[in-house]
Amino acid sequence: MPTMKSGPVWEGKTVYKATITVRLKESVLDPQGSAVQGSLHSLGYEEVRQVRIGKTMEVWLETADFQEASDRVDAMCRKLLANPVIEDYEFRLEKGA
Amino acid sequence: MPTMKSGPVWEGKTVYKATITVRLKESVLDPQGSAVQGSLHSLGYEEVRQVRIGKTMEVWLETADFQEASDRVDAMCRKLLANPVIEDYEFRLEKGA
Amino acid sequence: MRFAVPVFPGSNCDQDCAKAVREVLERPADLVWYTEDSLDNYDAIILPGGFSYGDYLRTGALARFSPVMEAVAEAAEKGKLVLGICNGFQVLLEAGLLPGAMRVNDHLQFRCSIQTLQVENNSLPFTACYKQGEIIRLPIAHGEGNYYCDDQTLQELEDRGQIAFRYHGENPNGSVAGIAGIVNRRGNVLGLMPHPERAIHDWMGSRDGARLFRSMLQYWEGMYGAA
Amino acid sequence: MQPEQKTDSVMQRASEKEPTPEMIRDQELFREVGLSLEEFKMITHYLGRLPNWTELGIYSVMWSEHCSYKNSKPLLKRFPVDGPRVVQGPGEGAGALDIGDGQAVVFKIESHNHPSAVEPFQGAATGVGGIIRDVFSMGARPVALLNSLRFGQLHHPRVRYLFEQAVAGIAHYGNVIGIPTVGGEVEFDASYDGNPLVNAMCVGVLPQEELQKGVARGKGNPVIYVGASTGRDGIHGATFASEELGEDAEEKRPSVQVGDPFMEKLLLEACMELVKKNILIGIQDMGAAGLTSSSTEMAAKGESGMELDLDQVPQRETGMTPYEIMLSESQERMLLVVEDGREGEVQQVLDKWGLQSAVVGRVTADGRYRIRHRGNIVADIPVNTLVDDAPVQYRSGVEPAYYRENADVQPEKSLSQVDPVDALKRVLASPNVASKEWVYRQYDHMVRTSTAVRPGSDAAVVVLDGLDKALAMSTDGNSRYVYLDPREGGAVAVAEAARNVVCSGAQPLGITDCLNFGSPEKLEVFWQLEQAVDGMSEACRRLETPVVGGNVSLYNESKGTIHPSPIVGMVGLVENRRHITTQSFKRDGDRLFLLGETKAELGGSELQSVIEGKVAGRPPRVDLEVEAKLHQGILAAIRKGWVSSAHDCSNGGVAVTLAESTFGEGLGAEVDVTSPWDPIVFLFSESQSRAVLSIPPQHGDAFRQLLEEMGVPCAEIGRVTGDRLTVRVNGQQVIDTPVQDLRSIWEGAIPCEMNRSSTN
Ligand SMILES: Nc1ncnc2c1ncn2[C@@H]1O[C@H](COP(=O)(O)OP(=O)(O)O)[C@@H](O)[C@H]1O
Ligand SMILES: [Mg+2]
Repeated sequence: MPTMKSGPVWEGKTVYKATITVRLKESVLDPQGSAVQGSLHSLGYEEVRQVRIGKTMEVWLETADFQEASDRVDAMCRKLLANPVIEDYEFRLEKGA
Repeated sequence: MPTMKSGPVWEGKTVYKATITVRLKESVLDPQGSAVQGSLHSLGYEEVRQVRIGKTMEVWLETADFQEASDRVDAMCRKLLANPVIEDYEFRLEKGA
Repeated sequence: MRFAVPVFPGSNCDQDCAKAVREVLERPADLVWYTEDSLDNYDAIILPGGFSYGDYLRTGALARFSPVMEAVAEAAEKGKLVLGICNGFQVLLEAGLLPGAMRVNDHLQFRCSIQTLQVENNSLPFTACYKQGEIIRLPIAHGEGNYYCDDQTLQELEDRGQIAFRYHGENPNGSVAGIAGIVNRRGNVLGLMPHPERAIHDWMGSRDGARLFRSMLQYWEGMYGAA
Repeated sequence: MQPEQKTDSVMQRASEKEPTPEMIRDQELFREVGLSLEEFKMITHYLGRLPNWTELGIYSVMWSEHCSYKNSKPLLKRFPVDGPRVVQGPGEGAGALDIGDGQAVVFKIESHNHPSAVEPFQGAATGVGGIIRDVFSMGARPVALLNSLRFGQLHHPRVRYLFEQAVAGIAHYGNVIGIPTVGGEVEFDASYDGNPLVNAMCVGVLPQEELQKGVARGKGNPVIYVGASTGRDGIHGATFASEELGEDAEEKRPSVQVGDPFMEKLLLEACMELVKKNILIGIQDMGAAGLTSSSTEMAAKGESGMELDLDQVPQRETGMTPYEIMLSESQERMLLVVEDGREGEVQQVLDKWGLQSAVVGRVTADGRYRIRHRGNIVADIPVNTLVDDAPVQYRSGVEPAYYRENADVQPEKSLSQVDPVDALKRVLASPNVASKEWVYRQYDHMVRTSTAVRPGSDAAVVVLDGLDKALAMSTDGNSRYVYLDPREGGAVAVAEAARNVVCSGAQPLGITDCLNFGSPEKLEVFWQLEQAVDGMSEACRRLETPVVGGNVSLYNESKGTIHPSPIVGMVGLVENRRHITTQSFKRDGDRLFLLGETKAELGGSELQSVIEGKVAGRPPRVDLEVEAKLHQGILAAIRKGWVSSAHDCSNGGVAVTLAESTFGEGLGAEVDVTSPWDPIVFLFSESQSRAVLSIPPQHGDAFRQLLEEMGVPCAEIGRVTGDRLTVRVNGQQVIDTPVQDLRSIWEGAIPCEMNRSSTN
């Protein structure tokens, strides 16, 4: 991992990896999804019924414990990583690089 | 990766949902990730060590069985949904809307 | 009347906006670096187009946390005129100074062209020099101008006359109700995707944008006299 | 220091994985990096010992065609490079021409063909990023971008994917950085099916005293690295660009770089500030061959040496070897040399823009290029052997058989029976002729609010702040003509570019060129290259447009050889904004004049291609004397204020010229001519040195008199009127069609093709 600081434990901190998924709310029309669906159809994938496109973000962070990591990631999502007007988010947290 | 074997098909088709994650290959520069990391730092999230941003796509499709769904999704990824030059993909397949 | 044009890393229409103010209104316009935290010396603010922070994550999402954005919010609060053009509009949405959010164009491509618009409300500080319902031509240049808001918000925008401009004829990005520009409830903050600063001389292909700036000046002079 | 001592101190291997110098020699590993045995021997001779792996890598990129022009150098010498306006000729990042008022225009074109074939979006985007750096590293503010593209046939889904993605990549980079993409050209032909061409051009402006150079001077001065950190991306890109696209092109994919236009915007603004502060001794971008070529070229130009410490180089991946650091082509990086002690001032500017930087070395006086890594010297090379003493290949070409065979082909005969209306519709629907709006509507062509003529007319025009002047610019090249007769085709490329600029109201000033050809090791290809360069040189001499810079892209081969494709990027000066002219008809009642002489020339024409599906015969010839007179005549009339519209005749001949002139405003025309030729030949011949001008009725007579006095054939052929295009030839009505019908065909052709799916 390019910019990451060395080992998993450092001054009592642990590296966690959060995998965040940000999706458009269901009520919001997804232009990218519709376009991709159109392309899939014209490529012969007519069995495709719907496509929705979202973002996945992997954030590595170094915190004291799991709870802190979880709180911080949640705050990042609320503040910056998702736009509550049109998006929902969820994340998964795991220990280690 | 899907492992379920397909059973005999007696009737119509089933809807499967594929959740595809497309990520930049590790060696490929992710300027977006770096910019977001910078912003997180300046927002006070200094514990963030690295950010990588990818796409998640949900594709609903109607096929005869699990195996067919899996093959078709894999082909879609190779042909259209992921760019094999700079991206890797993986997907999860589940039954039902 | 003194204009501030905040510059974020990645802004690229900042000079164009300042130039338009100088050429159309012959009023001073200063470029203000995004780290500034006061805009007290200015009467109006233009958030310029471009790709602040590379448009990474979401358009306008990273710029909204700049120190200068607090000053912009303060200025809006005080009733000063705030105009967000293109990326500036996107920043205003992310900052919550205008309702709604921006999505990628429905055809997924960047689109640059001169578009016809209809003036939906000419009683705003930004539109007084247009006729109600007038059809004007302004350039657009964006990949994410597909404005979204929920039905209730849309109803409110319609009811309160907050829709300033709508695309006329072709909708170039799929925006809800053909919206090209909206104001806040108070009417002193306008965000629009088209670029009025790119339409101030005939050689540019249109000069319909000039009157937007003139409207701002006229409004201000109406409030404070021709100083 | 004694040379012998130094040899001892150079580390033989930087990592266990690297081959030893002996292995390189014994197993001929130099071939893997594109060096021949002969070249390897030269290296050994220059070093006085065997090179290690890092040194070998450095030589291999510096001696690649891309950096050293080993195959094309002798030919490039034939170009005229001087002229009264030349401020900077070939040899720097970009050329510069005097435009008066103490200002210069700085411009250059460059290819990014191979990267775009592998990853079209990023390949094209980084091509744009690279050419922009070339221009602002000269100290110039970039004001416009253009491009020249070649793709295969759009009925292939893969070709559509390449086209769509390359255009999106070009758009992305230019749009984000905020430089308008104002022009360009696109051609489609089967010969590019597996090997598209993506050439990007950037035009900048600067006060002449601010012109920068890529030099390293002054012993002890710091060498500063600015911008993105170095990763493993793009390693060996320069070598990759100098090879054929073989079956293994896919495996070379790791060498794809990703562009970050946001970073480059910061770099651009920071460099502009540094230039204004006048603290730079030298500045050069890290383009092809990255740190290696920028640093060695700076040292060679400054007649200095350089010592670099790779541990100081910002890196975004761990465990990079010296070889990898030196050869990485990570984007958005610059190298600066400043006076010792002024690092702080530089730092301040870079900090403001949030750019990372590092002092990575010092200028030395001993002519050595020395690299340290983890305390060891890993390379120690005489600088000049990398740059000035790079080997040169002298070849002479062989005339290909197809050229002789084509002498007998007479397309004028076989095509004469085609129905003119049907032919016009098919030509307008050909993607070569059809509207390129699908492309340029994706480019922000208005940012900077200086674009007076947007894409869609003969040349783009960009006004200059605070001056009454403007710059006209165009990229041109007709690859079919060059294939049929490279000498004529080369000359036509220059003539057509100049004609486009002239029709916009500008005096042509000079060119930059990109020579896109197949493998020079094929002597027929070398012949094409040689002939094309001669044709271009001749035209540049006669039209007084020196070549101030350019780029060579050889080995464009995949399944076969591409059509030889020299591209000309022309810049012209509009003296007064009132002279700016566009191609669309403006007023009902204006009189129409056809300037120049129409001959029966359908070899390599669009008509031949759409009707017969072939490229055969001899292409149109260009008489440069006649061409020059035409330019003078058109400019004289424009300057008198007599010209409503001017549009040159190129692909598709007079028929297309007329049709395109009606599309802008939807104003039709009635044309009635007498011609010695069949209507189809008159309409679709692609004879050179012609243009159609519309003139307000009151100026018509004076216009004709002026042109005749100036020796330009000038026939009044009709007038602008109504909303139909009507053409009579020798009394026979051959076209009578609503403008709207023609326009929908022309506008719809490419979008319609592109609505079909594409796959990567
Ligand atoms: N086809 C050409 N015509 C004229 N000059 C050329 C041509 N190809 C290269 N040159 C000149 O040779 C010099 C070296 O070019 P190049 O290595 O491409 O520059 P860079 O280092 O910026 O990539 C440049 O000044 C360039 O203008
Ligand atoms: Mg032309």
